[in-house]
This record gives sequence, C-alpha cells and structure tokens, in this order.
Amino acid sequence: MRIRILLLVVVFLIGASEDSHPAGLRPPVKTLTFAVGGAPSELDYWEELLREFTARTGIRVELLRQPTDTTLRRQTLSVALLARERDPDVFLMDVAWLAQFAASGWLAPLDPYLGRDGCSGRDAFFPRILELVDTWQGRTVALPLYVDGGILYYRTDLLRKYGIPGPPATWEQLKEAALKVQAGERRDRPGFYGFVWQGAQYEGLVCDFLEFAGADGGVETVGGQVIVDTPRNRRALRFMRDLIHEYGISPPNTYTEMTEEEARAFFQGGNALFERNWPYAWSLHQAPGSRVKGVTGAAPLPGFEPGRGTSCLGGWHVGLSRYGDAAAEGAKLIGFLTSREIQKKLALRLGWNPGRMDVYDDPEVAERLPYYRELRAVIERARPRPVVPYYSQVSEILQRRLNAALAGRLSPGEALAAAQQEIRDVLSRYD
Amino acid sequence: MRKDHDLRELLKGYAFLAPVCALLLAFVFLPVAGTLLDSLHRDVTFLPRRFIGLGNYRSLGSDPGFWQSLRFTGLFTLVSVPLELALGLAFALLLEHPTSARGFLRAGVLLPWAIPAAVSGRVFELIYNVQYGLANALATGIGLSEGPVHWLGTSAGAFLALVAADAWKTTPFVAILLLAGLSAIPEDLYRQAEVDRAGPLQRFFRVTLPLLRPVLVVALLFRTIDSLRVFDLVFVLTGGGPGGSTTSLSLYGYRFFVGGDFGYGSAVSVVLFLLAFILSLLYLRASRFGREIA
Amino acid sequence: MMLTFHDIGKTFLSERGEVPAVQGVDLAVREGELFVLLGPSGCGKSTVLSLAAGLLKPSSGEIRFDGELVAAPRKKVFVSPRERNVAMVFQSYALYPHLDVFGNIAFPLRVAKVKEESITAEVARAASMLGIGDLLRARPGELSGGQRQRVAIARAIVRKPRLFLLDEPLSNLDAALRAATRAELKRLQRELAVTTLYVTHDQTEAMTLGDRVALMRNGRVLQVGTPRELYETPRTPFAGSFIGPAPMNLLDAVVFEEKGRLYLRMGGEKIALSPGKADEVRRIATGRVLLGLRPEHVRISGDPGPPALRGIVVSAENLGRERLVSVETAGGILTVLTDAEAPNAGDVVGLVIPIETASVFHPEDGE
Amino acid sequence: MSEERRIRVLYTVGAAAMSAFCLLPVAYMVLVAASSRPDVLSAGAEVRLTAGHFLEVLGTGSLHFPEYVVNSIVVSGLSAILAVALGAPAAYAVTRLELPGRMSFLFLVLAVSMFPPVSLVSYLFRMMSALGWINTYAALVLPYTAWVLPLSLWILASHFSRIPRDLDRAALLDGCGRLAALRKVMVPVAAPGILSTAILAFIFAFNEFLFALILTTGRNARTIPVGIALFEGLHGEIPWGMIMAAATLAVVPVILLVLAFQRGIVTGLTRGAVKE
Repeated sequence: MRIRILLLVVVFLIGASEDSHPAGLRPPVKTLTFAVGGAPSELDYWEELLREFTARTGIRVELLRQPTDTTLRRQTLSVALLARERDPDVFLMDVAWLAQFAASGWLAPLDPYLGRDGCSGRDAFFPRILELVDTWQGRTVALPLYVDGGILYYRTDLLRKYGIPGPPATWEQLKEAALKVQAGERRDRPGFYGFVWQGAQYEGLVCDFLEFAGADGGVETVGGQVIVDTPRNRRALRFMRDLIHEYGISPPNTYTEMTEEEARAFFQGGNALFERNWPYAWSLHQAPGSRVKGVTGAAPLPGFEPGRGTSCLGGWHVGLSRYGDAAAEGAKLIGFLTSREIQKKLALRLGWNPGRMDVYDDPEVAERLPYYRELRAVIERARPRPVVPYYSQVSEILQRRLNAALAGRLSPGEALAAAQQEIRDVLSRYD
Repeated sequence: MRKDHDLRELLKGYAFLAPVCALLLAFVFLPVAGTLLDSLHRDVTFLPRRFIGLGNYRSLGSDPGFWQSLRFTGLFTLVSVPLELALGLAFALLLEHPTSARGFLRAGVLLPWAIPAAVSGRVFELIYNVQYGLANALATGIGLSEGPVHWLGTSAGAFLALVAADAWKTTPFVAILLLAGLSAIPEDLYRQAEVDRAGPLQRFFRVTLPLLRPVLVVALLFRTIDSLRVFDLVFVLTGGGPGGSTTSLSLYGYRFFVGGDFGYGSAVSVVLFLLAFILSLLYLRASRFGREIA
Repeated sequence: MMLTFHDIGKTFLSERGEVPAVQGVDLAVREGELFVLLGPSGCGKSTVLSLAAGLLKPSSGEIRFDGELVAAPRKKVFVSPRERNVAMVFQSYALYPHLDVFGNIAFPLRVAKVKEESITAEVARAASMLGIGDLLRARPGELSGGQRQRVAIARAIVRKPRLFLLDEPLSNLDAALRAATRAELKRLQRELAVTTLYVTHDQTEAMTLGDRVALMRNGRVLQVGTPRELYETPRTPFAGSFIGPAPMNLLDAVVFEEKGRLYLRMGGEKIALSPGKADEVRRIATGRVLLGLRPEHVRISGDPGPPALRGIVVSAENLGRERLVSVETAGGILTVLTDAEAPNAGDVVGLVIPIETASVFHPEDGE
Repeated sequence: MSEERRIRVLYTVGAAAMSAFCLLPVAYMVLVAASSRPDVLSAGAEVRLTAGHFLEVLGTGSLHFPEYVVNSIVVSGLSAILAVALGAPAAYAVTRLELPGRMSFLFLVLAVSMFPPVSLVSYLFRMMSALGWINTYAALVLPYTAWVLPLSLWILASHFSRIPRDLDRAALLDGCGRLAALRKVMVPVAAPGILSTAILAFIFAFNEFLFALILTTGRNARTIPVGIALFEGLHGEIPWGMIMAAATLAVVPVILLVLAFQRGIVTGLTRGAVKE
C-alpha cells in the first residue's frame, strides 16, 4: 500500500512544472509573460494596456505582479533569470541594477528589432540615457520605459498663505520656508512636517542623498574607483541628518519607514509642505480624494547654490529575457510599450515621464502636464547612479552607512569615510 | 569480526536506510559541500568564476557589514536564549500544574510556535507600528511613555523588538521540552522533600532544578543553534535595519546570493555553518546521545 | 519433526567484548516429544529456544529439522524463521494490540494468504480447543492474563506448525491458574502430537510436563533425561539441588573397599553398599566423594542407635503439608522432609540413611 | 491553609499572564483583520467590523493568496508524508536490526538538523535551476523532506523503541518478512506516534521560509510565509487590514492542527529532543 503512495508522489513531482495553473504543473503552450510591480493604480493600468496590445496584435500577455519594493522586485527577477526560467519574457528593471543584469548576460540584444514594425529606433530616446544606461558592450540591451528624476512637490496654498514667493532654489531657502510654515500649521495639525523624503534604509535613500549632494556632489566612478567621501557629500549628509534631528523639519520615521509610498501618503494627507518624490506622485496628488488636489506644485530640486540642484536619474527600463520562450512577441510588446502613443498615455494617466523626446512636444501633454516642459530639462540634466555591475554592493554599503548617519549612530563624516573604505574593499574583489 | 552476519541480511537492513541517506546526501550534504566549494571562488554573475582560495574569507575579515551581523547574531543569541529558557521554565511549571484547563492552556501555548515566523513577523511589524501599533497603545496606556515610541527606529529598539518577537515564538517550544523534563521527575521525590519540611522554593532549587539540568542543557544548546541561524523574523520585521544593525548572518549571506555574488555569500554562510556545527557537537555529547534508542 | 542441535554455540558482542551465551549444546528432540529446557535464569535456555526459532543465528555448530540443515554458520546456511514453519508462544504473549482476538489468531494464516473462509473455520477450531470461542471480538487489552495466554497458544496452534516453542508461558499466571493450565497444556500437546520445545526455570513444571528434560547451567547442558532419571540419578550436585522439592544434602564421605565389598564412611558411620549400588558407585568415583541425600528420602527414627545416624534437631520449618527438619550430625547438618509429626529443637534422633537412593559425586563437581 | 491558597492564586495569575502573552498578538491580528481601519485601538468609535479584507484577500485573483495556501498545504503535506514514509523503515532498521554503524547513521542524521538553511540554499538553488525545478513543488518538497527527516526519524525511532521487541519477533515467526513486519505490526501499533510525527513534520515544513523565498519565483509553488512576507497589497501604503486578514487565513491550518493534535505534538516534540 505504501509503495503505491510513493509512486503517486514521485509521478506527481516529475510532472511538476513552473508556470501554469492549477498548481505546479508544466504547461506545453508558450505564453508571453510580462513582470512588473509598482503602486496598485499602475498595475491596474498595465492590465488595460496589455488588453489593448492583445486586441491589436492577437498576442496574449500574462501580467506577473511583483511587490512595489525595488529590492524584492529585483530578487524575484534574479532568481528567475539565474534559473534560466522561461518566464518572465519581458520585465522592467530599475536603472540601479540594469548594469548587473546586462553584465550577467541575462538581456537579449534589442538591436535586431529596433526601427522595424512598430518599434522605434534609438534616436527616439534621450541619447544620454540610452548611451549611459541602455547600452552594454555596444549593444542595446534595454529601452527606457519611463524616466524619472526626483522633483520637489510643494503646497502652493501654504506658500501663498505664509507669503513665500515660490518654490525654494536652495536648501537654505527650503529650510527657512519649512520652519516658518511648520510653526504656523502645527497649532492645529501636530503631525505636520516641513519636508518629507525617502530616508529608510533602501535604494531610495541613495537617490535622495545624490540629490541633496547636488550637481557638484554625488558619486563619481573614476578609473574603476567609486568616490563617495567628498566634502560636498559630507555637507549634504549633515544637512539631511539636521532636517530630522536638528530642525525637526522631517518626521522621526524618515529613516525607518519613509519610502516613496509612505512619503506620498504623508504629503497627500496634507501633513507636509514639501515632498521629494518621483513624478508618478503628481497624478496621484491630483486624484479625487487627495487632500492636496489643486494646491500642489512641482519644481526642480534645490541645490546648496541656486541652479546647482540635480535630480537622480531613476526610472524603469524594459528588457527582454535571453531565456524567454517568446522573443519575437516580447520585442513587439517592448516596441508597443515604448511607442509614442503608449508613452503619451502613460504620461497622461500615470504621470510617467517618457523616455522618448517627442512626447514632451505634444500639445495635449504640454497642456495637461504643464510642468513637463521644465521636467524635460530636469531629465536631460539628471545624473545616473554609478552604472557598474557591482552597484548593488556599493548601494548596500551606502544604504547602511547613510541610514546609520541619519539614525545618529555615526557622524556624517564617519559614515562616508567608512563607506568609502568598504567600497574600496568590495572593488578589490571584482578587479 | 561480525562473521555471523551474512551479507544478504545486512544489505536488506541497509536498504531500509538507503532512501534516507540518499535524500540527505542529495539535498543537505551536497549543497553544503557545494556552498563550501563556492566560498573558495570569486563567483559573481557578471564575471567568470575564478578560484581565489581564502580570498572571500580575507575580505570578510575587513568587512564591517560582516562583523556587524556577526555581533548582532551573537548578541541576539546571548540575550534571547537565556530569556526564553527562563520564561520557558516558568511556562513549564505553570503547564505542569494540574488544572482543568490544562489542555486549553497547552494548545494556547503551542500556537505561537506553530505559526510561521514570517507570518508572526508581519503581525509584530504592525504591533510595533508608530501610529497605531499595539505596543504603543499598551506603552502609553500603562504610562510607560507619553508619546508614541519609535520601536523600530533605533537599533536598540529594533533589537528588543526582535528579541520579544522571537521570545513570543519560541518560548512555547522551550516550555514543552522542559515540561517533558518536569514530568519525568518522580512524584515521590517531591513528597519526600515535603516530609523533610522543604518549602516550595527549596523544593524547586533542591529537587526540580538539579534533575532538570540535563533537559535544560539540551534546550539551551538546541535554542542556541536555532537562534544563530535566525532569518525569517529579521527579514520580515526589521529587514536588517535600521542601518543594518539587526542584520543576522543568514540575512547578510542571503543578500549576496540575491545580489548575484555567490562566492562571498557562501563564505558568510560557511562561517555560520562552522559556528552551528561546533555547537551541535556539544549538543550531541551533552544529551548523552542516543543511548536509549540503542 | 525431529530437532537436533549439534555442538551449538552462540556468543553476543557487548561493550565488554564477546560474551558466550551458549556453548557446546548437543540435543536431539524426537517426533511429537515435549522436550523441556530447564535451568536458572541466564543459563542460556531462552537463547537455545531463539536459535531453534531462527530469531538468532548460531555462532558455531549445526541445527537440523528432520535431518535437514536449518542453521550452520560454517556452511553459510541459515533458514529464516518464516521458512522454518515454527510457532512460538512468548513469555509476554506478544499479542498484536491493534487486532482483536480473531485477528491475532488469524494473523499467521492471513500472512500465508489462506482463503478467508477456511481461516474463519481454523480460528474457530483453535479457539474452541482453548475454550476462548466467545472472546473472538475482544481486544487483547480487555483480556485477563490467562485469557491472553490462551490466545497466544491458539495463534500458535492454528497454523499447524512442525515445531512448538514455548518461552515460560505460565510464568505470568497466578499459582492456582498455573497448575490447571499445566495439565491442559500437557493434554493439548499430546493431542496435537507436535514436537515441542518448552523453556522454564520452574522444576515442577519441567517434571510434570516434560517427556524429557535438559538441565542447563551457564550456557551448557548438564544433563538430559526423563524427569525420573534427573530426579533419581542427578549427575552433578547442582542437578540434585535444582530438582526435587528441597535442596539435596551434600556431605563429605569416603568410599573404600574392604574384603571384596565396597563401604562408605560418612560422619563416623560405616555403611555397606549392595552389589548393584557398589557397581554404580565404582563407575563414578572412589576415595573421597560427595554424598547426595534427598531430604524426602531420609527418615527420622526414634532410636538414635546404629544403623541410624545419631543427631540433634536444630530447627523444624512448617511447609503446610510437610515439615523441613534440620538435624546436626557428626557429618554436618542434614535436612529431612517429613509429613509426620516434627520433633522439637534439641531432641536427639536417629536418621536412617537411604543409601540405595543416595547419589555419589566427584568432590570437584560440587563447587 | 493560606499557603495553599497563595499557591493556587499564584498559579491562576501565572496561567492568565501566560495565555495573555501567547494569545494577545494572535487576537490583535484577527481584530485588525476584521476591522475597517488599522488604527483600531486609537480610532475607537469610528471602527466597524467587516469581512471585507478577508473577501478581498481571497477574491483578488492577482494576489494569488488562495494559491499560496494550496501550495503550502500540498508542499508541507507531501513533505510530511514522504518524511514518515522514508523515516519509518529507517527508524525500524535502527531500532530493530543489528546493523553495524547504525549509531553513526543516527549521528549523521541528527547533525543535519543543526545545519543553518542559508549554508545550503545557494548551491541548492543552482541544483534546482540546473534540474529546471525552480518554482515547482519538487524544488520545495525534496529539500523540505530532507529538512524534516532528522526530527521525524528521531521521534519515530523513540516510538518504535517503546514497542516490545517480542511483537516484532512474533510477526517474524508468524511468517512476515522484515518489511511485512514493519507494515503489518510496527506501523499499526505505532500509528498514533506516526501521526504525531507527520503533524510535526507538516508544521515544521509549513514554517519554512528561506528555501521557499529563493527556490520559488511565482504563484505556482510559492508558499504562505513568502506570500505574506512579500505581501504589498493593492492600495498603496501598507494595507494592514489585508495583510492581517491574509495572516489570519494563513494560520488557520496550523491552529486546527494544534487544537486537534495538541497532545500528540507535545509528546512528539519531547521525544524529538528529550529522552525520558
């Protein structure tokens, strides 16, 4: 009797597979799968776009939902690609870990598909981004689905109420405005804070740090070395820590819980004067039910000197898995997603800034998204994080040390010095 | 020599053991050996694999992230294991005391152990939430602190939060082990102690504790090895934060695997393996291994 | 079936090295015979039983069933218990707790894949033979010791094995039930006429049940014979003491020849031996010997004069129907078992020595 | 009699504190799961009880929560069955057969339960991807079985060693071979022990997290612990109501097991680690 059970079990396991329902049984049919994560409103819209794609091309696409957290999205993709799984065929990659995926040989070159049947050529996209991020060893390995740059959201009503002319051009002006408004607003809103931004120990913290450091600061990759410990960077980290502990402009949970979504909800709940976030938050701030609808403005991030602010290049790029079982269909989907028409829809619906340039000149877009004109300049000047395959180790070190400084366990100087030493050790392993 | 064992009988006997050996070899020993081998290589997804001997271990030596997670794992074990033993002993004494509701009590106590750590981790994540967590409600309720306490914000707070959550999950396991030890103590020893006019406290220290010593040692080592390899709770509750102060060795190693650096991650996990292995040798000797079964 | 053990030895490996449990055992059990292995605990009798059953493999020697080899380590021959078609009743009865009485008895037949109808018939027959026909649906846990023992026997009978092995089956029963069951077992075995090997440490059981008895000690067979032979002509002092209602008196004595007749001097008395007895003694030993006198054979006579042995009563123990009297004599203390009135301590009595039924041993045998 | 009463009071207070310590978090989980707002403690009046979260967690297809539950039960179930199916013969051999080297075998098996999962998982991942089993049941069931085998074997061995040896001998004499003796006598007699071992194995497998995290990528084999850990919900900031609802549903299987087999689990656990 037991032998029969064992046989049943073994047969069941051997037949086990990975991507079809009901559970664990390998399907013979080939399906195009598209993996994406993000805020819920985005995921719903993706479903809509994919339905449109299927209507047009007859290719059925299955959406694989991923969590919002970028590290977790990367982990599920890495596991699948390391295992040379057939799914996902098409997936989004954060600009921060695209280099590692490319260097690991997981991305199929898109050059054969560029410029043909519905897929735009390289010239349609921001050249600097395509060159710095989407090209690996001379081949196009990804296309920018949407590009991001950190921007400063601000409460137009509160600035007017407290007689502040406009969005701050320098961090000092931001501090003054925040202190002034905070003093007033806290009387009837104890939970009100001047400025919310991403301080939790995750990738977002590194982006914010690069923006605080500004155009003259940031992380350079010079001759295979990654430089983080510079006087400008120390000043920026000191300012970030003081925002929380010294001036009390940013909430205490900035360095424990503040991520994009936490900051957006905080600002959208009307509890903050300024918010650093990605452009996706704009449409959500304007959505019905948002306490800041119609009283929110967007502006480039300030710098320590006027005009020397910068924006950390973010955004997600779409790539084709080398192990996928639907390359041609995948390329068609990529062409569709990066087409002018769809990029325009993404901009209008989700506030995602297109990776292609022509959408910014579109009259309807300019009219509906007035800040796009400025945003294009921001994006053209946005600076990418170090595009190196071992960036995740560098980032992990920075996340740990920067967060330690924000939590007050290390002084900004100590934190950056320690980070620099650790980065030097890591690099020695990948000589 | 065993001349009286004929071969056929032996083979039949070993056939009974074969499937277990095969499974353990394939899915435990082979992976451990593989990981050990990987740790001697520079093995990253974006570079060709190269043998570097103890290179990874040397890098570990100068990697503050590694030392930080080693320190956390050690400290976490040093604090949580004794706490769980003490609490477990108290629970065991309570559970052993004959009451009508004993069945209900035992089921209630078993519950935390049965719930996966990852799931209870999310529950504790909510409990420690600044705005509406249970911890703050209780803290402000009983006047421990006026405003909401930021539990997961500081490394000390996160550490204590982890210890408390871990204690909640594993104390029942320790209690059950000690309960077995308690029930093995013959009743008449207590009656004898009573006759010798020993009060409840003396009875505890003169009878219960000495006789419970072997079980306590087993529970101590069992828990130590378990808490050294903590991963689920840390991953879910604090994600190793704030500032990596609560990153356990397992989580640190895991992060390198996922980041595509198998060599370095394997080195971290080999260090953890050696720690656990040494302790398990102590455990096997301490529990006067296996005499009764034979 | 004829069961033969030829120079069988069995050594166990323990922490203290190789421990010989059984050495140089030669036995021949005849067809249908109830052969008893008697001996103190630890004498190796159960080991011999297990060797016959095939639960243990001999370290040396050969075991044959009807002349066929079933176990011979040197010739690499070993027939498993399953193929030996042997039935065994364990001291613990070993009833399967998860089966009812019917299931227990039917177990061997079901293993042998016998047809269900004939199983029901066979089981009913065996159960009625043991008088447990009405207990078939009961669980072992609900039965008394006696009932459990009967189920165990029924389970052995039902498969009509060619050899019965019984390992102290009565030891867990209370005294009254034991006597009754003993008689029943004897009748049953005779009726079934199956060769039976019966292990016990109780000499009354051996005497009443055994067609023949093998007395064992420290892994060796001391003596094999009918109960009468073992009682009347014990070959060693140990045999003498182990068998019989009370331990045998052992006294130093000297056997010497005088004018063509054999005499025996014991405690100052010179006793002449009859010609038959003389031949018997001459074959065993002369000179200094050990004289074995059974307490139930020694008689107390009122007249302390010769030929009785003069002695003073030391104590008298009341055993219910009989009295055990200890008497101090010149040759040492003699115990007497008598159902007559017991003399009082301090009385002077004469002991009539039953030289014809006495036993003579080599001095070094009586360690 | 005051001393006696004092002790009784001490015990009742102690027992109450113990149950509060153990059950409060679970109660809080269920409370938040069933209330419309996560800040149920502070909001007070504005909260109303709702089953909305539960329905949403089960209803939303793209959350795949029901599939995680099925995966967890199938994977843990198979591992428990396999562990007992392989463990029983081995436990029988270790306790009954005079096999040289069986003590070193037990030592080897027990040493396994001491290994930290992280020191297996990376190479295990490579093995599974080479076999193409990533994200299938096989990727979890086989390592899980290997993982719960040591404890199962240990508990089964102690159960078997409590069964009188004569039963085993009687079976052999009644015509059974070794395997038949195991199947027809040892297993039925040790059935309660085997059942509690299987339940313990199930709970251990049900609790596993690291292997599932790395060896599965999607809904086909992902188990509850991973599902809940990565559960981001659909409504922007962390949807505590839904996560607690998912957590509540996730623990229902183990709660039922614990309530139903509490005594078996206790004896199993004690046999697993402690020898009376």
